[in-house]
Amino acid sequence: DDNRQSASATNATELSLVLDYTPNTNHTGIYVAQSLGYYAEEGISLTIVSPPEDGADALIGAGSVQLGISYQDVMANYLASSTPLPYTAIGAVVQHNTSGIMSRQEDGITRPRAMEGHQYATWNQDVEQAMIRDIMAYDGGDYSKIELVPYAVDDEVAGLRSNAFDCVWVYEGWAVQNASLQNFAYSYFPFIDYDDSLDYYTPVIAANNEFLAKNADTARAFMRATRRGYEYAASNPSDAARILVEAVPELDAQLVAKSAEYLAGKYIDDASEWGYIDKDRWARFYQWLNDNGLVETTLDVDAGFTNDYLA
Amino acid sequence: MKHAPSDTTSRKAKRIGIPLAVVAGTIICWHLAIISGLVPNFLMPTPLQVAQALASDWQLLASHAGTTLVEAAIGLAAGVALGFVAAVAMDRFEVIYLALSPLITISQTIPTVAIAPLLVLWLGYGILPKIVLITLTTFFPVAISLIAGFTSVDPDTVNMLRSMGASRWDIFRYAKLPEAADHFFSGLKISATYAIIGAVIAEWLGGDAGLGVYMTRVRKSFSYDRMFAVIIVISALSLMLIKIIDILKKICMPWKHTERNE
Amino acid sequence: MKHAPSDTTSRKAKRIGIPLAVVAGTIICWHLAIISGLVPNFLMPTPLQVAQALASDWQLLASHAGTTLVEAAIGLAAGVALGFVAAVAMDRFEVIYLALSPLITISQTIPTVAIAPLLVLWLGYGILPKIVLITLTTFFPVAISLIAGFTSVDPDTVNMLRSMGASRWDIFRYAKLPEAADHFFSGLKISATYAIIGAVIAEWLGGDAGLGVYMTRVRKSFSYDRMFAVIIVISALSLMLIKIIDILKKICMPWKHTERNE
Amino acid sequence: MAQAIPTPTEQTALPAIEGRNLEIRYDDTTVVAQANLHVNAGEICCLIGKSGCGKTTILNTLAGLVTPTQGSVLSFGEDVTGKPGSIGYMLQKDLLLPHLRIIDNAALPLLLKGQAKQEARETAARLFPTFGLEGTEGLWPHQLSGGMRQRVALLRTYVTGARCLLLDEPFSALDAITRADMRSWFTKVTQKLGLSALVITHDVDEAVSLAQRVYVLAGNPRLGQPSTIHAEIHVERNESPNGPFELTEEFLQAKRSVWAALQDNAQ
Amino acid sequence: MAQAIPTPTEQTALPAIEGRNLEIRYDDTTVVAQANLHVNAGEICCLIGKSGCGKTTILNTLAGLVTPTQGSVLSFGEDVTGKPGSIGYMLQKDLLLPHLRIIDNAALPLLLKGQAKQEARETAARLFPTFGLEGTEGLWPHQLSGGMRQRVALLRTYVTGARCLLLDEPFSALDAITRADMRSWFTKVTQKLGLSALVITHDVDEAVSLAQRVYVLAGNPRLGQPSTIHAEIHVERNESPNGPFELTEEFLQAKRSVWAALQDNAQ
Ligand SMILES: Nc1ncnc2c1ncn2[C@@H]1O[C@H](COP(=O)(O)OP(=O)(O)OP(=O)(O)O)[C@@H](O)[C@H]1O
Ligand SMILES: Nc1ncnc2c1ncn2[C@@H]1O[C@H](COP(=O)(O)OP(=O)(O)OP(=O)(O)O)[C@@H](O)[C@H]1O
Ligand SMILES: NC(=[NH2+])NCCC[C@H](N)C(=O)O
Ligand SMILES: [Mg+2]
Ligand SMILES: [Mg+2]
Repeated sequence: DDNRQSASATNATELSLVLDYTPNTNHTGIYVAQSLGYYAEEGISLTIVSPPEDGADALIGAGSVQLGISYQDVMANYLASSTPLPYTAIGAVVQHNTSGIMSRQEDGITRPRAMEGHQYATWNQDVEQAMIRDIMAYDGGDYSKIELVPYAVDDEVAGLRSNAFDCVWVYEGWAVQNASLQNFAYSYFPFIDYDDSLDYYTPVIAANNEFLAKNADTARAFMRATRRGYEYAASNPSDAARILVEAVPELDAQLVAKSAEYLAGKYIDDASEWGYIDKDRWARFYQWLNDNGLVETTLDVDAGFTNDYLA
Repeated sequence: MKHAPSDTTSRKAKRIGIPLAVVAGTIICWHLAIISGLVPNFLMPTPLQVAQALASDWQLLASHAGTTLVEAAIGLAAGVALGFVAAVAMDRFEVIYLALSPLITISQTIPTVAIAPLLVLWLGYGILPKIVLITLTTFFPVAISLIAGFTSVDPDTVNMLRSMGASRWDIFRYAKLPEAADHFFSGLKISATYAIIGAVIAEWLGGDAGLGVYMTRVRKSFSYDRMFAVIIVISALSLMLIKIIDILKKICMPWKHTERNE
Repeated sequence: MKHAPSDTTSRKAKRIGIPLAVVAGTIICWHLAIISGLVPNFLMPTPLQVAQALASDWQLLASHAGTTLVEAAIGLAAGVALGFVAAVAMDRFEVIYLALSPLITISQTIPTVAIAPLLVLWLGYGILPKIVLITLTTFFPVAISLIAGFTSVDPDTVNMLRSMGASRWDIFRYAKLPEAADHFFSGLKISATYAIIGAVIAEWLGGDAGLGVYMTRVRKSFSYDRMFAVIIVISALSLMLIKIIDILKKICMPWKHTERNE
Repeated sequence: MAQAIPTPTEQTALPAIEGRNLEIRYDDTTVVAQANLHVNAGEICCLIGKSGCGKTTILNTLAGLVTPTQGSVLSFGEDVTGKPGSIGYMLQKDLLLPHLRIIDNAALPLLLKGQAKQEARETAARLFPTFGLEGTEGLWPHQLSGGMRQRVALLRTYVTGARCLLLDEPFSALDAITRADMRSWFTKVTQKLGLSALVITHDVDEAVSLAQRVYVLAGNPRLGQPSTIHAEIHVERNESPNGPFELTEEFLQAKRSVWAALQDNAQ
Repeated sequence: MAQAIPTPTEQTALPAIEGRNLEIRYDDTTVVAQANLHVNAGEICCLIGKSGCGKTTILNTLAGLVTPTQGSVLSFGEDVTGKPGSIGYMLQKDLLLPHLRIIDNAALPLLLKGQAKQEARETAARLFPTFGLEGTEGLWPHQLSGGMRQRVALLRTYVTGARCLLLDEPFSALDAITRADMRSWFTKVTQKLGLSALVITHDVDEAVSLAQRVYVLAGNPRLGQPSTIHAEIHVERNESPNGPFELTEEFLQAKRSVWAALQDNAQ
C-alpha cells in the first residue's frame, strides 16, 4: 500500500498552479481535489503557489507555472497587448459574474441610478469605470453625478461603516457575506441585472499554451480532478469550507463557511457541467470591450478560451 | 594628500562621464537581455518601447510627476524637520530619548497598508495622508544619523565651550551640530532617496494624481512599457534630488575641502 | 562629564522602566481611543481583542515568524555584507564610486511590485526572491553611512600611518574602519529596523509561509484583530533586533565609554 | 610675597581663584589629594610638575569642568565648584573648531556673549598682529601650523575678557623668540588690566620670570600616589632692577628653589 | 663638522636623509623654497625656526607625505620623494588612535610589520618604564595627560625600528626633568644603534645639546615670503670634555650663533 503510493507519487506529473489572489472560496474545489487525493488519482502532483500582486498572469504566460487562476477581463488586457501572453482560459470557476455594488441600506442605493450624488470608491481602472457608466446608462442614471473617491480600504464593510464612501464594487461571495456575517445592514445589486454583456467569466482557470499543446492529456486529467473538487464543494459546502480552512488556517472560518454556502450554488449554476464557457457570453463581453475602446488593440472576440480540456 | 586639488577638466569629465556610461551600459544590457530572449518581452519592454511610451505619455507623466514632486518635497522637508527636532530633543533629554526610541522603531515597522484606512478616515483623500506617510518614512534615517552625530562630539570641545560660559544651545550650535553634519547628510541622502518612492507608495493609498496613481493604472491595465516609463521617471527624479543634496552638502560644509581623500 | 559614570540601579531602572512605561501608555491611549469612539472599533481592534487574537493564533504566528526571521536574518546579513563591500570598493576606487553611485540610488527607487513577477520568474517561489529584496533594502543605509564614515577620517591620522609604511589595507583597518564605526552602526540600526518589515513586504511577492503571507491572508478575510496581532509581532521582532544591534555596538566600540554624554 | 596689584573693581582681599583641599578622581584613580592653591587678584602664579602628575586636572577643576570629590573652588569669594563659565581657560589641546575660519574661532567668545558677528570679528581681528597671526584670518584651522593654532587658542582665551585666566602650557609650541614676545606681551597686559592668571608651564625660567609665586605639584597618580602641592616658591622681585629680571640674583635663586623642589620629588 | 658614527650596515658616504632644492606649496601659498638640508648617517640635526615658518612642512616632505613642487628627497641615496614608509616620523600632533589601548597604540608599527599581537605588545611593553609610562598600558588615549600622550607617540616612533627618524617637537609637552631624561636616553640610544635623526625643537639649548648641526629656517610664508634655510650651525664638541657639554665654551658659542641666526631674521 505504502509502496504503491510512493511509487505513484514519484511517477506523478508535477504541475504548479498559481492563484490569482490570497486563497479564498473561489479556490475551494482545487483545495478539495488536492486534499481528497483527486489529483493523485489522476497521477498529478499539484503545487499551489500564491502570486505576487497582479503577477499571476505573467507567470502563467512565461510558463513558470502551467496553470493558474485569472479573469476574463484581466485576460483581455494581456491578449490585446502588442506582445500577447501565450495562455488560454480552459474552464470557468464560477458560471456567472457574481459582482455588484454594495452600499449602506439606509442610503437606498438599490439600483445604479441611485448612485447619483453618492461617493463611489473607484479602483481607478478604465474597465471598471466603463462598467459603472454602462449600467448607469442602462438604468437611466447620469454617471457624471457620481462622486469618485479612491478605493483605499481592504474591508468594504468597514469602509461603508466609516463613511469613507457610499458604494463600492464587491464580490457577492465574499464582501457581501462578510456584511451579513457582521449584521451590517446593506444594499446590493449585481451588474448582470442591468447589462448581459457584463456577465463575463470571473474567475477562470487559465493554462499556458505550450503546456496545453504538449500535454493535452495531463491538462484533461487536471480538469477532471478539479471538476470533482468543485462538484464536491457544490454539494458539501461545509465540508469543503473545512478543508479550505485546514489548508489555509489564516482564513476566517466563519466567513469561509458562509461564503462556501453561497458559492455552492454558483460554481455550476445553470451550466451543463462545471467549467463550461459559453462562446456567446465570452464573445459578448469582449465585443463590449472593443466597442467601448477599452483595449489596446481590437480583441478577437472568439479567442482566449476553450472547452476542449473539460471532457 | 595635501597638494592643491587638481580638479582638472579631465577629472570633471570623469565625474560626469562614468555615471553616464554606466547608465548607458545598463540600458544596453537590458536591451540585449530582451532581444536575446533571456527575459520575455511580454514581461519587460525594451528600452526603445519604454522610450516610446515616455514620449507619447510625456505630458501626462509630467503633470503626475509634478504632484508627486510636491508631495515628496513637502514630506521630505517635514520629515527632515521632524527628524531634526526629535534628534535634538532626544540628545538633550535622556528621558525623551528613552521614551521615543521604541516608538520611533515601532513607527517604522507598521506596514502602510495596515494603517492606510485609518489615515484616509482621519485625513481624507487629499495630499495630507500622503505627506504623513512620506514624513514617517523620511524622518527616521535623519533622526538616527543625527543622534549618532551628536554623541560623536569630542567631550573636550564641549569642555572648552563650557569654560567660555556657553549655554547648551551654544554647545549645540558650535560643536554638536557641525560635528553631526557628516552624519546628517548621510541620513539625508538615505531619506531623499526614499522620498520620491515613498510618495509613489503613498499614492497607492488612492488619489487622482501622482506617479503612484499613474503607475497603478498602467499596471492594472498591464502596460508594461508605460510602467517602466514611470519607473524611469521615478529614478530620474530621485537622482536629481540626491544631486541637490550633494550640492547642498558642499555648500554647508565648506571646511571639508575635498569630498573624497583618494 | 568626567566623573565616574554612576550607572546606579536607579539609572538602570530608568533605562528599562521608561520605555516600558511609554509602550504601556501607548497601549492605554489606544484602548481609550477606541472605547471613547475616536477610532471606530470596526477599523481598529482594542488591545484586548488583539491580545486574544495573539493568544489564539499563537502557534501559527510563531511558525510564520520563524520563516520571516530566517529571511530577515539572511537578508540583513547579506545586505550588510554587500553594503560593506560596496562602501569599501567605492572608497578605494573612485571609478567604482562614480559607477555605482547612480545604480545604487536607482536600485532603491524601483518599486517591488513592478518587478515582482520578474523576480519570481527568475528566482522561483521560494525564499530566494525574498532574500534578494531584503538585501536590496538593507544594504543601502549601511553603504551610505559607511562611505560617509570612511571620508570623515582625519587626514593627519592617515599620514601618520602612511609614515609607518602602512598599506591601504592597514589604513583601512586601523583608521577608516574604527572611525566609521559610529556611522556604520547608525546605518545598521536603520537597516535592521527595515529588515523585518522588508521581509514582510517581500513575502507579499507570494509564498506560503511568513508573517507577510499571514498578514495578507487575515487582511483579505477582514480580521483586523489578527492583522494588528501580526503587526505587534513584527514590531516586537524589530525591537529585539535593534536591541541586539545596540549590544553589538557596545561590544565593538569599547573605547566609547558612555553612550550619551548627558 | 608678590604684590597684588589693586584694581578698583574687585575686593583685593579675596583671591581671584582658590582651590581648597581638593581631591579629584577619575574612576578608581585618585589623581590629586589635599591640594590647596590660590591666585590673588592681579597676581600671576605658575603651576609646575612632572608630566602626568595632575596639573591639567587641577585646572579643569578650577575651571569648573570637573567636580572634585572633595574640597571646593572659590572665585572672588564665590563658590564656583563645578560651575564653568566665569574664568577664562586655555586648554592644553588647542581645540579650534574645524568648521569655523580662524577669525571666527578667535571671535567665538564674543559671539557666545551675544555680540554681532561683524563687531566680534573686528574686535578679534585687531589682535591678530599682536599674536603674529596676520594673514591667517580667512584660513581654516587645518591650514595652520601647531604654533599658530596655539596662538589662536591663546587669543581666543584673552578675548573672553575674563578677569581670571587659567592657561595650560600656553607657549609650549612656540619658538623662543615668539615665546619671549608673547610672554612679555602677556605680562604687560595682565598688569595693565589687573588680570589674574594661573599658568602651567614646563619651563622653569618661564615660570620664574612670569610668576609671583610658583606652585610645584608632585606625585605619581598612575602608580597609586596622588599628587599634592609639594612646594610654593615666592619669587622676590627687586622693585627697581637695573637690568632685566632674568639677570638678577633673585631670579637665579627662585630658579634654584624650583629646580630643587622638582628634583627633590624626582628621587 | 660633526663626526658621523660609522655603522657596519650603511654606506656612511650617503646621507640618511636629504632634501635637495625643495619647493613646497599649499594651494597658492609657497611655504618653502630652495631649501637644502641633509642628515648624515648616525648624525642628529635640529631644525629650528619661527612658528609657522614651515618646519613641519619640511618634515612632511622628507617623510614622503607631501610631494614637493620642486626638488627631491633622498634617503641613503635612494629617491623617496613622495614615498612614505621608510623613515620613522613622529608628527607634531600625537595622533594616538582613540580606539586602541595605549599598549596597542605603542605596538602599532610592529603590528603593521606583521608581528603577532602578543609579541608586539611584549616588545612595546618592555619600553614603557623607559618612557615613564608604566601603569598606562591598559588605558585609552583619552585617559592620558598631554605629556604622556606625547611620550607614547615618541615610543611608537622609536618602535618602528627605522634607521632614520624625523621628530617634530618630541619633548615640547614634557616637564624639565622628564625632558632631560628623555633627551639623554635619546642621545644614548641613537649613538648605540647608529640612528640618524632630524629634530624640530623650539628650545635652543636643546638643539645645541642634541645636534651635531642646527639648521635655522627663516621666512614668513603667510606674508608672501617663502622660507628657506637661513643658517647651518655646526656644533663643535670637545672629544674629551671634563664636565657636561652644556657647561663648555663650545656649547655657549653654538648657542649664541643659533640665537644670532634666529634674531637676525626676526628684524
Ligand atoms: N594643509 C595646509 N594647507 C594650507 N596651508 C598650510 C597647511 N599646513 C600648513 N600650512 C601653512 O604652511 C605654513 C607652515 O606651516 P608649518 O606647519 O610647516 O609650520 P611650522 O614651522 O611647523 O610651525 P610651528 O612651529 O608653529 O609648528 C603656515 O603658514 C601654515 O599656515
Ligand atoms: N579622562 C581621564 N580618565 C582617566 N584618567 C585620566 C583622565 N584624564 C587624565 N587622567 C589621568 O590623570 C593623571 C593626570 O593627568 P593630567 O592631564 O592632569 O596631567 P598633567 O599634569 O596635566 O600632565 P602633562 O604635563 O603631561 O599634561 C594622569 O595619570 C592621567 O592618566
Ligand atoms: N477586475 C477584476 N476582476 N479584479 C479582480 C480583483 C478581485 C479581488 N477580489 C479584489 O477585490 O481586488
Ligand atoms: Mg596637562
Ligand atoms: Mg610645526
